[in-house]
Amino acid sequence: MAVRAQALLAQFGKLPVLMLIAVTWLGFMLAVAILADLITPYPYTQMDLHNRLSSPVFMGGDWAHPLGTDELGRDVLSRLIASIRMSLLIAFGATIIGAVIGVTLGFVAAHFRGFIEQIVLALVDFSAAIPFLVLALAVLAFFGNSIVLFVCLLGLHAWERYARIARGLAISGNAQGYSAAVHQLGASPLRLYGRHILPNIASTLIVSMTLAFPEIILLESGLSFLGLGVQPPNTSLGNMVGFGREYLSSAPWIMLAPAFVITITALCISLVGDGLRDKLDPTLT
Amino acid sequence: MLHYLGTRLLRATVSVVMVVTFVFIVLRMSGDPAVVIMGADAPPEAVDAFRTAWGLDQPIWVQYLSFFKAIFSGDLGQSMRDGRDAVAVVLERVPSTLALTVPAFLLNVGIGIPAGVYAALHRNTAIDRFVMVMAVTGFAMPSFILAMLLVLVFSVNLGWLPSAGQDSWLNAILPIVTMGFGGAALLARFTRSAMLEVLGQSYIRTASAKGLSWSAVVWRHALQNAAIPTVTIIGFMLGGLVAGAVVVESVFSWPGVGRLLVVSVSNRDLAVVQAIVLMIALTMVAANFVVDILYGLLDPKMQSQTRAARA
Amino acid sequence: MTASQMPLLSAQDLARTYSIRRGMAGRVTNVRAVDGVTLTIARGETLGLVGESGCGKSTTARLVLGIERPDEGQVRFDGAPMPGSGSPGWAALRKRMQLVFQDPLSALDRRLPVGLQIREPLEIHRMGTPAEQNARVAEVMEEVGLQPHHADRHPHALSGGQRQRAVIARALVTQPDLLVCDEPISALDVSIQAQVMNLLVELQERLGMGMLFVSHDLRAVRQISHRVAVMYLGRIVEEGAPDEILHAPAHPYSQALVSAIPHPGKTARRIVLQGDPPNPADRPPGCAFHPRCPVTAMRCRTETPLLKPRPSDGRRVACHVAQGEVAPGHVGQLELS
Amino acid sequence: DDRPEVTVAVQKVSNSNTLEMLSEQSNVGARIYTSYAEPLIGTDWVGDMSLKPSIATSWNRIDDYTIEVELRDDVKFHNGDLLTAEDVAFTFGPDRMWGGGTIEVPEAVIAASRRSLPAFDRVEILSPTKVRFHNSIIDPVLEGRLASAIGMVVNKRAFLETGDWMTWARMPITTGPYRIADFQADSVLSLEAFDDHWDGRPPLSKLRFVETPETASRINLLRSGGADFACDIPPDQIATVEADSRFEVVGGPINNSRYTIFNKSHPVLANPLIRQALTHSVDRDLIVEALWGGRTTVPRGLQWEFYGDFYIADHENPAYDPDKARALLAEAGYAGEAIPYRVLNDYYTNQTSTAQINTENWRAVGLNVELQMVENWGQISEGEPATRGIHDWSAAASLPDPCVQMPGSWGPTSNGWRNGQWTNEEFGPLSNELETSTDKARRIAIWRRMLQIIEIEDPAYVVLHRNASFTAKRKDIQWTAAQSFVMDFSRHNWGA
Amino acid sequence: MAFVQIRDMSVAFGSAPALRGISLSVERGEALGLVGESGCGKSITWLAALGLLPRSAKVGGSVLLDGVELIGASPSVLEPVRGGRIAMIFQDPASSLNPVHRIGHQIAEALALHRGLTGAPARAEVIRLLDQVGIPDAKTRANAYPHELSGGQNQRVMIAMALAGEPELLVADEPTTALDVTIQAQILDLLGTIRRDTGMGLVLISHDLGVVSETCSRIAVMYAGRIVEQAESAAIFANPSHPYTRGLLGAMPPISGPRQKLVSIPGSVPEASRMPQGCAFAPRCSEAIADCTRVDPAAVTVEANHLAACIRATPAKTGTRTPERVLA
Ligand SMILES: Nc1ncnc2c1ncn2[C@@H]1O[C@H](COP(=O)(O)OP(=O)(O)OP(=O)(O)O)[C@@H](O)[C@H]1O
Ligand SMILES: Nc1ncnc2c1ncn2[C@@H]1O[C@H](COP(=O)(O)OP(=O)(O)OP(=O)(O)O)[C@@H](O)[C@H]1O
Ligand SMILES: [Mg+2]
Ligand SMILES: [Mg+2]
Repeated sequence: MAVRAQALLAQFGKLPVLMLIAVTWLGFMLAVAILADLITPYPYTQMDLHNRLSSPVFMGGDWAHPLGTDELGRDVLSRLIASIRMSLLIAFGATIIGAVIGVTLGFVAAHFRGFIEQIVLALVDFSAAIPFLVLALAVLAFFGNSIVLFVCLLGLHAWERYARIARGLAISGNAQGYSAAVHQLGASPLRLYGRHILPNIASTLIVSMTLAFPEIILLESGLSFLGLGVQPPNTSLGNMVGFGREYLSSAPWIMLAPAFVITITALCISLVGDGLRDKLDPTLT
Repeated sequence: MLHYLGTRLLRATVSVVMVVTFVFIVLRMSGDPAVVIMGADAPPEAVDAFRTAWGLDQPIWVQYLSFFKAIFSGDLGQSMRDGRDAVAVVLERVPSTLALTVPAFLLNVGIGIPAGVYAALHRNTAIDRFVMVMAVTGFAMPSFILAMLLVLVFSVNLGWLPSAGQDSWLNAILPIVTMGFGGAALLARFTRSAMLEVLGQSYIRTASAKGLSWSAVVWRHALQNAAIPTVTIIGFMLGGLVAGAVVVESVFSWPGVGRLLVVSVSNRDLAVVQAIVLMIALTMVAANFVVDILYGLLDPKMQSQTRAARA
Repeated sequence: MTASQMPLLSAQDLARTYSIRRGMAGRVTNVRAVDGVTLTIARGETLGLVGESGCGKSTTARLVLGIERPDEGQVRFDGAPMPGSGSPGWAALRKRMQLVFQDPLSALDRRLPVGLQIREPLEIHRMGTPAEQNARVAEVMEEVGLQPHHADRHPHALSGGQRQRAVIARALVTQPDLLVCDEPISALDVSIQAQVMNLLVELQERLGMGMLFVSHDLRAVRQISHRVAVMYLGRIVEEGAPDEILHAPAHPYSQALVSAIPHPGKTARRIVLQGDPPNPADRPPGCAFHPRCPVTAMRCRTETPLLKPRPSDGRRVACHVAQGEVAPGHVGQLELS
Repeated sequence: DDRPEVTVAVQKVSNSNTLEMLSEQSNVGARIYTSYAEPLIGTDWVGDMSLKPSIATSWNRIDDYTIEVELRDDVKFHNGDLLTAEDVAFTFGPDRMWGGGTIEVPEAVIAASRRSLPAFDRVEILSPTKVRFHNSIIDPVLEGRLASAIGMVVNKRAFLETGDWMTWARMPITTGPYRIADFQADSVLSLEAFDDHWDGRPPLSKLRFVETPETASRINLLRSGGADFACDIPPDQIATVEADSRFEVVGGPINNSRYTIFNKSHPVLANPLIRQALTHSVDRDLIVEALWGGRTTVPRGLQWEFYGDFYIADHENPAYDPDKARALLAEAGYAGEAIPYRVLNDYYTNQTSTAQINTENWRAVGLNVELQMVENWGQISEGEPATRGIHDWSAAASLPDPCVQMPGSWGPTSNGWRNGQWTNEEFGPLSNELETSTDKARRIAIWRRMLQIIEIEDPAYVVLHRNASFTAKRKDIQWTAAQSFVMDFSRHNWGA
Repeated sequence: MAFVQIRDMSVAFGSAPALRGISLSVERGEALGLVGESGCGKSITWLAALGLLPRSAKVGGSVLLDGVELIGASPSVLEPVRGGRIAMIFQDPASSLNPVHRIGHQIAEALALHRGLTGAPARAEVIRLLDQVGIPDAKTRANAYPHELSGGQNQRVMIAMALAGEPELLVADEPTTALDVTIQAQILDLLGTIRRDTGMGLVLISHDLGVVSETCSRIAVMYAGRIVEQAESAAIFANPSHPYTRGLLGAMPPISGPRQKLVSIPGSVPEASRMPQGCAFAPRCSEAIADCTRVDPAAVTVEANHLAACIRATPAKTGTRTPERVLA
């Protein structure tokens, strides 16, 4: 393990500058998410109604609220920190849930082919044809305002893409020598898919996961726009942007800070994704 | 061919049935349409009358069955809001949605693909970086923010374009640009990587070795191959054309299908929602078909796929 | 035959037909990849199987291993019929019969260190404690001439010969009774080919397994096998001792094959076969070789010759001409042009 | 035609997709209908909201049950027909309102009619310009009901020719100063000047209501010259709009109050002490100051000054007193049980913010109120009564008497009473008496007691503030906002 | 002067040298064999000569075609050469043909470029070429896509494509590895015939000495980016002077005689980025002496027209001057 860590560290040193910046930013975001409670200057729901919409420091505000306050006098920095945590949770959670479900079903389809494959494909079509609005509504309506379910829902949104990828890659993986070899060793499908095919298609999956990540953050903000996203008193990047949009001209800082974080994070993730594709392939290192 | 079409059709039917069922359940189980449409203050008698009128007082499965029976006889029912035929309500909106989505789609393709190809051909140059940064930004920016920024600049400050409404073709420009930008960004990204993939293939080298000029190599040998994966993405986009405009239609108060979906969903106007969803599902099916045909045209392997998988 | 002389593996009249659908149009064609193959392998014996690409060698190998079920015929391993693919009995048999693949790079999972892959059969068949497994892996790696530090390498970090050694080690780790090598050297470099052939010969002598060695390289087959069978379009057309076949091939196809062996300083003209390689989906009637055969006679076009000992010297060959049943004709080439 | 064309950006043109006020009983409908339709009796919207002659030149009580109405003889419908008593009778007849006529009326319309005219009996035609309205019980405010939106007079001939209620409802033929030129559901309502209007040529050649759901979009539309008015401006945006000297924001408090209501069926809320604690931890002044910029007021309970003699001037809202709230909770033995609070996403202006402020205040005194965002009214009333806790509501009064608003919302015949939202043994009989008694002094006393019960002793709700409606407009237009959602574009309210 | 003259050509990918100074010449009409283990740089040599390497490759040295420099030449110089004067058959036919174009079209492209043929004449020529390389039913097969043909057929399509430009030199990069022996025989036969008929030069790249010996009059043996031995075919087999050449010959199983353990070359080719000091073959060489790991041996003339780059190779006693084809 220590060797691994060292190797990772060594790799880190070799990254191109752009990747280095991207990885650092993501690490920073992760740290913010983990340490949110420690570094937040105020509780994110704490209101100071006498001090609404005060400007951030760079627009002439004071250091009490470096990023200003929102329409309820809540500290934007504190909310940003809480939002980063929430959005990362949602995006990570949803991406992983979508990937797990999609990959599993994709493998099932690739393994059984025939009827079961058609069923999975029908589910894929189904999932692609359901307007996301309706799906979001479903969860909100049936399960209420629960973050866990919300994450599951967003996970459901993208599963079909992974299913498609996993199915395609598993079918071609199955046609490859290593899979035939492992099969004839008497290995169970579980071993075949879990131990061999999955790692072999992981880089493609990870790249598409890095694409899904910003997409989910955006999706969530789109839902917030429609009032179906993360619900008050909770907050998220999308939610801040969604609720802050009315203040775009009067108090742009409410919206611009989270929008900036979303954009930069998405940029970094896709940079890292592109880099990962190469790094993950042992034949290329 | 028949077998293929048959499976295809059967699968499409199964998915459509699932979609319709799902929508039915969701809309029926999340808020009583009677209360939603009649409002909170409506007297119980009025609400009950509404329920009876729309058959909402029957057991849910009876409603479901009769709904299905109606669908198969081609009747999607009436809008609970104003009693009009659901299909008519939806069709009335289709032109304005298409007026946005089709040009936006063309913009996606017209900008995204050339940008991606160009970036791939100039890999690791400043141009490539610029295109990719634009692409990711376009991809990562919530469309309503882009929309509002465009309005602030071009309508409010410069006064060049109207900010909302549907009075003339000028009104369509900003929404189209908004929708076109994100899609173009996505396509550019995918096209670039597809193109890079192709440019690394041996047959590109073969084409050069034949004595073809570089531009001929790109045009005649690289593009068609790179188009194959790109078409998949375009297929996804085609499928999402109709429903994808919800946010933009809201910001620009453009009365398209997306807005109608939002309004109908929040009114629990089942028939209209179902009509829209069916339309989306059918678009998906059609888009898949188009993609398959395109695949066939682009990739001869698809025309005669011999899956002699050598295990 | 006493019990110990009973062949390790016997296959009787194996046949396998694949249906392939061509395109969306869905026209189904049947490909008879293997068409009545009978062979036996004794313990400690190596049978070489040669023939050109697509003639059904790999299919035969799969049938023999029970990875696929024959449509006709039967495979008996150690006297018992082969259980159905995927059944527990079949899975248990895997440790007794192993396969070495043509292309070692693709037969190995490129994301796992080879040590783990060599160990995998032991894990699958739950053979021994982890410690014992480690010991066995080390042992077998040494046997095939890999060094302990190779265990941590990924396949791409090994040379071609080392990779094929790893594949062989994986096959040997369960101490199988039967080793099927499907073109184990044709993807390798000349100098590495020699390494692998040496290794196979040595291991087979030492461990006394039965071995089926599939190749299209007669030179290599001669180097390794005790007995050689020549296949053409799903059938065995000739069978005999390697040197017999190499120096006095009886079947016209074998003759062409032998003559095509490139040889430094060779002077003899090779027999260049005319026409396309055969298409199993469109098998000619009679002797499948007749359209390309330089000595086709009328009878060859209608009647399929059987594999039987030749009256003159007892060589088993399936050819009307070689059997002396008809006189060699010379029409084959004319007809083609 | 050198009269201006005016565009109004509204959040919603019509909820129901109809222009018939029997099916569009909403604030949204109130904004548009006065431009194309008229009830018999008008209202001085931009003035003191008093009733004024319109199609009816005069109206007199013949007895407790009967009103005689004198009609103008020069009123023309948009299709050119002259208005007669026939049309008035038809307007209040079965074909349009009650069902059982030649045309099928949606059940919801019938129910709405019954609710709006609870004891309506019939219209008697005395002459082409004179009718009598007969009521089956004493109704002190029947004139007011005739002046309400549902009383918009419709053209009998056109209605019967249309033949279908819903089709009619999308394109009614009425008498207002503007004629419906085009109506596209969820999108735009275009009106054009009806120059034959009895009150003279209207001031605008065209009047368009454009649906612009996004607040920012409405403001941008105004700023970019795409609209002359932008409705439903949240208080926070007033400064933004007025930053540009070409625009101003008009309007203010209207006769509609926001309040938050408690469900007595909820096990925790069954205890009046806890509800009292809730009422004492709501900081109205702060809300008005912070969210409304002081542009609205806190009413004295659920009553309005224009109630006149019925206005209980010394009625006090429960004071904001966290300590008292804590004491009440301690007394009630409250141990932090969760109380659900279902909130719609800004159905009311500032609703979400207000709910968050209140929740924080409640939390501060130890009340564990769980904010649950829901999406529609159906979801608010969903589930067993015991699972519902708190939700938001608003109340409006259009008549200078509490006998409609309070009993209708909280009396024994109200929905809430019937489904166990709130009942009170003493309140029930008082409410009935308020509705039917003719003894004014007695009724005032009853009213005072009722307020005491429902707001202080056994609180059913806590009043937050008066609603306010703000409309952004071009400064160069002389136009006055009404104290209601109604927008008056008649020639009396337009100067250049 | 030789038709193609390669002088001291080197290629490096990043910091890893793939070719370390190669000098080679091909006369008009000559058949030269290029043998060596996988990865020793056989293909790279000719890709570099035609400017077909990716931009990341650093190419040094010079390649003269009839006295015209090709390295670093502009596209206008290179394009007519590629496929027109020097054609190449690539190693892996399946991936070297464009999967989305019909093979007839791909061949016709070369015809249009180098012989100005279009339309019906081009089509007739395509069919003639396909016929020539032994594809039966060429008329219909011209409309096939690469995936509809077998590996052997694709290989022959590649050959037809290369022949389409009527090149003066054909570089055939392992044209037969994908094929089985009988088809391999057909192809070698065909190449020989064309060479005789048209006087085309041939460079046959392979790692199989047997294959090369039957076709070529002269053979160059490569190892790790260098040419280690070069001589007439017969001389190579009769008198292999480099231990690597001897290793290659020894690794070939005998076709007759007693069967014995094959003499394989131990170890593997050094990685380009970790080239050993001195002779690159020294670590694997059974005859290595101490000096081998210090001195990178220069080529010596063993006998007339026979050069070997081995420290132990003894120069011919006759003091012939170093021939024109100098080894680096
Ligand atoms: N799973 C399959 N489905 C359809 N056809 C198959 C399948 N497997 C093999 N075939 C066909 O059967 C024939 C024999 O194939 P097989 O792989 O046994 O040949 P082979 O002699 O091993 O050839 P090679 O030397 O190329 O490996 C071929 O024509 C092949 O196309
Ligand atoms: N594009 C490239 N980038 C980096 N290294 C390369 C590239 N192409 C070739 N090489 C390296 O250059 C060396 C020589 O390659 P080349 O293709 O010439 O070998 P070869 O002798 O033709 O081998 P084979 O017999 O396998 O075809 C190899 O080590 C190879 O890995
Ligand atoms: Mg095979
Ligand atoms: Mg090569």
